[in-house]
Amino acid sequence: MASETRDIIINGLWKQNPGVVQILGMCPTLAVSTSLVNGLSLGLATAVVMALSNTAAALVSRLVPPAVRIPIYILIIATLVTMVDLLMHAYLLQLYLVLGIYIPLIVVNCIVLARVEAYASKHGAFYSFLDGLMMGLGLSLVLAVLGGMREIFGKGLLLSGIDLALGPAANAYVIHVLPGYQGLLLSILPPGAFIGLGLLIAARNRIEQVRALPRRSASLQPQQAT
Amino acid sequence: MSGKVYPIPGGLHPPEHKTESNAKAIIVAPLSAHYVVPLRQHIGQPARALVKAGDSVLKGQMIGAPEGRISAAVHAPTSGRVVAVEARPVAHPSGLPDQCVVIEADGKDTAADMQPIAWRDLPPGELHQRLVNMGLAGQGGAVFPSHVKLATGGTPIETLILNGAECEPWITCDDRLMRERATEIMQGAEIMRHALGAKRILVGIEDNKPEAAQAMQSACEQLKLAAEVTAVPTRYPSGGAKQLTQLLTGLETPSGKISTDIGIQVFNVATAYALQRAVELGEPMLTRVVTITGHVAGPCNIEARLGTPIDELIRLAGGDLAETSGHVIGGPMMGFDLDDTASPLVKSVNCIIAKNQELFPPHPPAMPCIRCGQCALVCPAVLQPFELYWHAKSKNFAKARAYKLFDCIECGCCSHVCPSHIPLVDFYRFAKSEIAADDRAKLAAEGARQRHEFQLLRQEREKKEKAERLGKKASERLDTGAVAADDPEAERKKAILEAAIERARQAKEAVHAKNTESLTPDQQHQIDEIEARRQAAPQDSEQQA
Amino acid sequence: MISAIIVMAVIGLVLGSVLGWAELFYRVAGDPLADKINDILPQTQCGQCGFPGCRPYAEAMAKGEADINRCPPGGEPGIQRLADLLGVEAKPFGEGVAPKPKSVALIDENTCIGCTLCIQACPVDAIVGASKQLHVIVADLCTGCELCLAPCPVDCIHMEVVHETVNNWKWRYPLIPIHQQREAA
Amino acid sequence: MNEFSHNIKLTSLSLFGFSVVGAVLLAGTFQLTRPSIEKSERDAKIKLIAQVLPAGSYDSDLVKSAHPLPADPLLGLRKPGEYYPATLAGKTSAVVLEAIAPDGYDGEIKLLVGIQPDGQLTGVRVTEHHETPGLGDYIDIAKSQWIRQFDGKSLDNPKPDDWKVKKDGGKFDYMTGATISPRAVVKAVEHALDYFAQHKAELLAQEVNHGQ
Amino acid sequence: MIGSPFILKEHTSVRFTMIKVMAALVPGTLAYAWYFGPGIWISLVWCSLLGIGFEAVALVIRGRPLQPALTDGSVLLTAWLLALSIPTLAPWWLYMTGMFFAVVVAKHLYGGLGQNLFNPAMVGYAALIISFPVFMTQWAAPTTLANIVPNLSDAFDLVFVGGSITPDAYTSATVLDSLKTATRGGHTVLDAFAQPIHGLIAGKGMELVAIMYLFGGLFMISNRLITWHIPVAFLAAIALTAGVLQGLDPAHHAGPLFHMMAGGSMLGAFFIATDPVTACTTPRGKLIFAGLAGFLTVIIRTFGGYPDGVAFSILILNTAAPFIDAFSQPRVFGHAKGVK
Repeated sequence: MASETRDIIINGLWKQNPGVVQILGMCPTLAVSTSLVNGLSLGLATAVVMALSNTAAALVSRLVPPAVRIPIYILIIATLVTMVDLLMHAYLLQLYLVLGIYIPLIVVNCIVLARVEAYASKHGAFYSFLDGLMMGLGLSLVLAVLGGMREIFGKGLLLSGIDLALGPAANAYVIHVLPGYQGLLLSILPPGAFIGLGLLIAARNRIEQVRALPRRSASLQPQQAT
Repeated sequence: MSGKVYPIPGGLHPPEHKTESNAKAIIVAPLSAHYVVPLRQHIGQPARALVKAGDSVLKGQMIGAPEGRISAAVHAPTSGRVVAVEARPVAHPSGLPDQCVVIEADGKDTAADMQPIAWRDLPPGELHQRLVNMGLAGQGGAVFPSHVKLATGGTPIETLILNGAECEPWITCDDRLMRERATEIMQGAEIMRHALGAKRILVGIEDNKPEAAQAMQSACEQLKLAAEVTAVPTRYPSGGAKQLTQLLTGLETPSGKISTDIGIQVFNVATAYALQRAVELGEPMLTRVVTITGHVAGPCNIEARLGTPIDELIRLAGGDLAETSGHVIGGPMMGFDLDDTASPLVKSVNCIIAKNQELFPPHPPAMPCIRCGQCALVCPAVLQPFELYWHAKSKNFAKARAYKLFDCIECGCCSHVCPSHIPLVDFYRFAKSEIAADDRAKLAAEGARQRHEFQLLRQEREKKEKAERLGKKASERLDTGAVAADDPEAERKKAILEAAIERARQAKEAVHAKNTESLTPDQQHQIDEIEARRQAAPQDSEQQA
Repeated sequence: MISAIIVMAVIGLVLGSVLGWAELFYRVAGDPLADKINDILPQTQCGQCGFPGCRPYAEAMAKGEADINRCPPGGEPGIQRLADLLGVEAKPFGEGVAPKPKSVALIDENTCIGCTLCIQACPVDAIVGASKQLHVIVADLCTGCELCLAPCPVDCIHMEVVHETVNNWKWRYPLIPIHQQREAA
Repeated sequence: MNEFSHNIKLTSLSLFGFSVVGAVLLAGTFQLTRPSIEKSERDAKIKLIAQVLPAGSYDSDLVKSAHPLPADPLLGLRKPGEYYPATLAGKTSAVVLEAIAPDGYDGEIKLLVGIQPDGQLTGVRVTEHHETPGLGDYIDIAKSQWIRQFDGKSLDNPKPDDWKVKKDGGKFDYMTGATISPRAVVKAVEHALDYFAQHKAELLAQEVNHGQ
Repeated sequence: MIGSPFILKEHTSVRFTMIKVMAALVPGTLAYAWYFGPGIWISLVWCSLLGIGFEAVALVIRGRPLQPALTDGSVLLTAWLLALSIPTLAPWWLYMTGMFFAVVVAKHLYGGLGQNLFNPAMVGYAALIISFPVFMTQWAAPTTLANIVPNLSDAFDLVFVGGSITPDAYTSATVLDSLKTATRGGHTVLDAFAQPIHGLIAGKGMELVAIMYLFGGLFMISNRLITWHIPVAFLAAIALTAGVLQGLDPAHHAGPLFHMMAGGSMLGAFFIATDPVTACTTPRGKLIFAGLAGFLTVIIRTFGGYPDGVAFSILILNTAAPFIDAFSQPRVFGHAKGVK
């Protein structure tokens, strides 16, 4: 019981992280992660959709005939995403304008359907909910870190745009990491997203490599590097 | 005298190093004390040994018979006694030993009966049958059995090409042979032309061998042969069969095919010479001319008997000079390192080069490939060598094959010019042999799968048949009202089996204790017993299918 | 609002019936994946994977019921190929399972009693012989599965590692000294 | 055939069911959020327009009092746009015009220009542009304060000859290496002022909605 | 143990190749120093030092031996090309950022020499022009036009300390810049060409530097360092595209000769597009690669957001190079025509 829960959490956040391991849902990951606030907002919106769609799919999986499995899952996801879209439009307009098309695009984010199809259709409602949430949070984590990185290098700021989510008063939270910094514009522009994501993936692989090192050397002779 | 020369792609011109050895006449090697004759001196199946240790043989006697379609015979180079038939070091890139017939010469050099072949009386297409046991194999390097090449197999041969290009640096054996024995070569060519029914003969000789070309030209005139001697540009690898074919005829040999498919047959000049001797004198292939050069005291060409140990040949060339760092078999572009100079001379060896640091500097360390494309410029097969390297290095063999790895002739041009000093050809050889091994494994697996599936099918059928039979028996028994008892037949079989097992166990212990060659009476008794049992027991055919 | 709901409902109804029809109409028989997997397996039929032969193991993998690291004769390259085909990550062999050098079985002529048990055990019909006659293993056909070892009542069969000869010699991967390799082998 | 019809019934009904449920849910959410969406959209537009007006200089509903503005080359408008009169205590305090600078480095630059009845600028903002990031985009208030130098300017201040960037001999600042974008904006603002001067009467005569 | 061939061509090595390419850059660099002041030497030396430093650091981090990689000359060539592609007299950290992107990001993150997908110098250039467009448009003016010609010590001051001279005194826009400014501002090509920065064909001084690059390129072709395919196709495509545009609207588009001589055309044609690691390698592939790059160069110059398009077009085509290569494989010996 507990180990199942732990596995789901570890999978979502690290082992099977959608952003840097499965490399799914690249479109929003690259387009929206211009700042921590943007990245995190879209990530959380996705997480909400994933948690709910996973739960819904798990609940109805027995009612669904196999031939229309995918259409019905898409229908569930689309309904949830449109609801999130309408709610954000109503109550978080500024953020909604910044994230723009990427909110409705959550429908076609493969990670959402992938989890519904691969996990929720075969597991119970609670675990499916947890899986969706954790996968979504894993994506949010990547989006947040990537957004933060790009923001720091690009503008020398952190948490810029937080007023979009929390109102003008929150402007006080904006952190000036490097005062007088020129700003590496490349980082904010699309190439920066690719380079940043590449670095994140590389960093994660490196960590895994280092962690696996003592185990490997014990059982396997290291291959000659060529 | 020169015919038209067509352009070919790629190629290069490394330092020639021909003058070291091409000035002196061919030396005939004296009789050696012993000879080591490998049974595999050609492409295809190795020959099957016809002699065993202790046999005496005569010069020219066949000691290995061709096995299968593509194979060649081997013959005793002199008269003497067979000392052994065993694995000995041979000149092979692997450095692995191979089966050889070792002959101790008796010094008499008594020849076996040798009968010339009346080739003019034989219709074309029949001569090759008379040559099957002559041991002829191409002397250019590929050592393909010549009698197979002389059997046209239905494809009409328009053109016969004699390959005297000798494009590799250092090698001069063909040059000397052409200068000294042009008449015999051209006679051989005429025999070939007759056997193949070819219409014309083209002789391709690189233009750095004018004397040889002159000699060949005079021989043609003397013999009144309609042959065209053409000087081709000195540009490696003009001596490649496909390259020479294109140089002389402008025709490209299709990939995966041989020149025969476009009506052309190519033979090395030395092969024509050996054929002439086989046909006119009845002498099977016993000798060849080999260049001994490089870091030796007296570089020269030696006509030596096959099976002569290489160190003996080196001695004849004055011996290795100080600081010799090894020997190359073949030319510097396509040859290989010789592991053991005790290895014998074989049909494929046209050159032995003694290396030193100055002539053959050590290979510089390889740098990363920068895709400069120098290799592609010199590739005679118009390949993209760096792509092949990339895929071979990463063991992506399917891709390597898709980039036409098997059109590579391993001429070494790419490695020669590579600014990064990458041993490109080594990577291709590696990939090729991995792919070949993989293909073999696939074939074996497919065979195993089919046999297994057939076995399953058979078992299924047998089970069904048995069930039917039992059903029938049971109904019969019911009919007679007999009660089914333990099968006495099965009991009897079991008892016999157990007895046999016990006897075998004892036999095994005995075998393990003593040498199997000399059997003790006890063992003999056991074996007799088994044999007797085998004789006595009725054939139980039901167990086998 | 109502119109939107009606439109959605009609679309659902139409698409649902089309898909329901298509599902039956385009139904595919058999499992092409199992065939592809079976092509990769070395066909030794040795049963070391725990399945009675290569085909059953391939079918189990196709269904996702068996792991890809259970075929020692296929070696690490075999695992890699399976991983590539199935789109999963390659994993090393488990504890105690390791590929052995390629071997063939050899029957000791002095001990064989001609019981035919090995002939029946051989999954690829590589053993010839008749009852009470000496049996011979055709080395070219032998897959080295070792299934004939156990049934032999007199232990007359042993495995012989296939050594490198001029015939089956392969060029080594460059940059690794060839001589060193040879000594190690 | 029976198998077919059964399967078709099953799949179509289930997809039908899910469609209906989904559609109902969405319809509900839509109804629920509609007022909020409309309100926040309007708030946002007001906020945008209000940028060019000093705080407290108006008390009217800017969005509701929008009026059509005909296409006019002086404003750079190729399609009709809108303008927004603002009033303070019933008196017109300013007019906000939509204008376009057609000759930006990379296409049109859309502007809002706020003008007091006396022809003095209350403010200018760029609402949309495609200028090179880091080079021409300092005309955007989000990137720099450059656009604020228009505050308080009018056709006579500076003199018509000085309605140029400093590089061309005028009075307006620019950044080295990027003169096209500010040049375009300066010209567009000047033209907008011209337009206001020519159509002052009609622009100020419009009725204003006081429903704030 | 390495098999045949046992003899290698003499005087061939990666280092020798790189040195010859750098030798081919010498005339262009000398002309540059002559027309634009000695500042180029400062950026050359500074970029080289940075390049070696970054290369060494990257090698250490990657756990690779320093030796063959550090002295193969490739990083110096990258440094040289980058120094020639970006304005001289820019602040020191600008070069540093550029060299960081060139050596660390474009080269070593991809696996070092021979593995990089993108031309390192152009990645450095692109990163700079995207991030710091203001600095990247302040080119040193030709000495004949500048109010002040900074000497070597002034230049050192400007680069490393900041200096007290305002940029306007010694910089000017390039001809491509002034052309773009003019045509975007509604003026004609002739207005742009009336500017003092415009010489006979293209930029004053710069046109002669371009001719020197051309000579260097011809030296490389005659030395078989590069084949003719890429430079010819690149320049021909530039000429053709510019010619078509000029034919359509002569008032707002400069002609073929101008585009061939202006900006980075010549440097790109002979030294950058020809980088064998990142370019196409098959003969047909080279023509397609360079042709498309030349076409894109003029398109970006005319319609894009940045004055010059050489770097971007080559970088874009770098991504397509493996693909172009894959379908432009030459006919292998013995394979029928039209069969892949």
